[in-house]
Amino acid sequence: MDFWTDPYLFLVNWLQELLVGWGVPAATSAFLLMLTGAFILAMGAMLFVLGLIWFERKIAGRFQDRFGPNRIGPWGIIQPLADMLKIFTKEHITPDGVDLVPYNLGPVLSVAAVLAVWAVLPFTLSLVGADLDVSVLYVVAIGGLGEIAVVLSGWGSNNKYALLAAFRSVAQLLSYEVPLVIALLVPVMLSGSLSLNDIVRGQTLPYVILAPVAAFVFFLTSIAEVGRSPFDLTEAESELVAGFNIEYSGLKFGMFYVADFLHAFTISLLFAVLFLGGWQGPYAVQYPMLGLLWFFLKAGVVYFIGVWMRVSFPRFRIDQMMAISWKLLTPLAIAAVILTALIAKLIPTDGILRTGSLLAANLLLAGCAMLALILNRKKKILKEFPLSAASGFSVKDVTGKTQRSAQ
Amino acid sequence: MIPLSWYLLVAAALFCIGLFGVLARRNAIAILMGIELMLNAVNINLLAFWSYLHHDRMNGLVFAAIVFAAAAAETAVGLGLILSVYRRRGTVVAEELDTMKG
Amino acid sequence: MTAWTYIGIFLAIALALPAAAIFISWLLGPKKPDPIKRSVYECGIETVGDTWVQFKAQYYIFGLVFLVFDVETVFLFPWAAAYNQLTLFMVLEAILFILILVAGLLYAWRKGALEWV
Amino acid sequence: MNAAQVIFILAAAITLFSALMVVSVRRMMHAALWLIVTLLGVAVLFVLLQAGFFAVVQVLFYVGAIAILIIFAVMLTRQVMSEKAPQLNRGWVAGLGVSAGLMVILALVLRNFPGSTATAVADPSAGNAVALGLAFSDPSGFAIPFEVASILLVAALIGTIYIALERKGGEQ
Repeated sequence: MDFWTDPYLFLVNWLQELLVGWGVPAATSAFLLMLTGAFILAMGAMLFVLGLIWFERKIAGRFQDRFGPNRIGPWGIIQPLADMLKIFTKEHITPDGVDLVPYNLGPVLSVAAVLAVWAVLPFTLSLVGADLDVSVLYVVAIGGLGEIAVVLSGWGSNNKYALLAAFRSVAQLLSYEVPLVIALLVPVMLSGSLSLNDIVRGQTLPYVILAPVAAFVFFLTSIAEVGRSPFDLTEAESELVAGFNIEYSGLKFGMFYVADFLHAFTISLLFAVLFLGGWQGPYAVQYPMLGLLWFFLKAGVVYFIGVWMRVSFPRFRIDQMMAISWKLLTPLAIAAVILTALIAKLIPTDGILRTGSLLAANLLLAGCAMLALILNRKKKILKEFPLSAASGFSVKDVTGKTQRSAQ
Repeated sequence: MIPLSWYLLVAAALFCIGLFGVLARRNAIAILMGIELMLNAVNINLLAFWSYLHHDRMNGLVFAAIVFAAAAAETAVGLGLILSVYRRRGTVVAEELDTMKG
Repeated sequence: MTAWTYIGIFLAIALALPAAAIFISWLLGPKKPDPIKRSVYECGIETVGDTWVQFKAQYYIFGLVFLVFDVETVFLFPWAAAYNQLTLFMVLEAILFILILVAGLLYAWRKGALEWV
Repeated sequence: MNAAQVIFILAAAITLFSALMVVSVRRMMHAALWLIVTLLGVAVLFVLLQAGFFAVVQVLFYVGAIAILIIFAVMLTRQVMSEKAPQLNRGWVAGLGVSAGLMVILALVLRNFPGSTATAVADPSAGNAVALGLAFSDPSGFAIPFEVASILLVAALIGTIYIALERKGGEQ
């Protein structure tokens, strides 16, 4: 395993021997390597967000037929850096009556909750942060910590609107975590292990083909979990001022901004790991570094679709949003789990028959869901404009009685 | 390594703190939090015995999972009761709910 | 165990990085406190009364249904992880488990608990 | 005094201190936040017991669901005046006595409990989720508690919705 096939492992071993050579005992040298590895990964993720902000603003500009940032540096590359330096030197205004510990812990915890997911992501065959055997559940648990951060900042800033917005946002996050967790059952079932690493290794054939419905549910719920595009009621301008981060200024507000972008990219990484086969790709096993390229390409495509949705869809009302989660996504996810469980057990041998039947069952399920939606829509329209009153339109007056208009 | 008695002592201390919370607090929700502490102490004990003495059998783990379900049901119904009492009586202090007293 | 030590280190760093950034920004930023600047933001109107707002029971119902489905996953994830070694009968057991919980969801749906009033 | 013992002492100290704060702090919201710190401390103890699945489930379930439900309940029943009133009822001295006495009895029981000096922790791989999944689903094992747990949960769900849902009709 020389340098070219796997530079990461080569580097780690070389450093290991170097440290042991200096007389550092093996345990502490392993600890030191872990420390530096974790630090590099965390710093990399934080700096990666700058590129992400630039990428998103450019693409959103292109969608809306404008250039996006192009003043500072070629194509505006330095723009996010300039924004960062500006916001670094802004004043921190702390309003009166603020509950100091939750107020300051809120932004820090919201960034930490997103950053902690990067610890378990399998980047390549050998480059895995922590090869945890329960990493799927770890990722969902860290999402739960993100909700606590929202509650802390909403409660800490001692502002009526922030409190109300924080709880509306937590109600949304809670009701979208149910379909997310149920949809996660499908990749765990297909790969037979709770570890993201084994899920990626088991995906010679990406699971999006075996379980498209679960992939669709996971994609929608993870976008709602971030609070972006159609589901961004929580910090919508027209709604409750600026959601739970009203009373924050300077870099604390910047931290919520960073957490939002980093979380949007982290869910696309997760989608790539769970349903698109992570670093699987041609020659990914012989040259693991190539796997990193495939992984980030897949995540970039998913992120692009996220930005596409963010730019083009109008915002859901809160009762529509709740109705979608409880009445559409949760039943869909449960049906997908039951279908996959039955079919994957009835046809245990891997092969075309199994994938074909799984795919057919999922498409059938998607068809039924579409049909149910259309029928429900038709029923609602009929209720408002009953056919019987075809001659004159019926007008409901203030007291709710139906007045028949003159023929 | 960590002897088993350390875990049992910590669990016992947590249980007693929870018991004190249940007995001494006036607010019904604080009593519920005390019960949560006691349930967590039970979980620590179960997993400590499983991890040290009976690593092969699954009884300890299954019992701990059922404790999770019981804690969920208990908290849900308890808080539901507290909320409906609050809506009707306007108070959450446990002492004032004495209409059943003889 | 090494995986968990890595997670511990990574969580410590993940908490330390934003805290350090905010601390540096607090050092760099100007500090000109001003009573008007520190008043609570209320779209320009003085805040009325202390910050407590009466909530509807709607929030609690959503939290409750989420709690029940969260425990469902606590039981279903080990079953899903051991899926390859299961027989068809065991799979039907878990599906019965799911159907019982779906009955609870239907009850909540029928009683209108899932509406956002 | 190797690393595991240091981490254990740290986690146990944080857990017990925050548990004490939960039962003694005046404002309900702070009690709920201290409860979250206690639950995270207990999760670290589970990691030390080589029960990684239970540590993650503890964070996912207790911190993600129960703590938020308690915070919702605290928000729903907030009264400005009750924060200033004394938080301990009249009989709190008796409560303190009972729990301190229980602690002494438990300590005595633990002192001459034969197994308490056991230190051999077997191989960590036995306790993973797959083994638990198998135990839950094979009929000779724990399939019955598995189904009973779901019935218990649905009963709790239906009961609480019946109680907590504001009926449109006569309330008082």
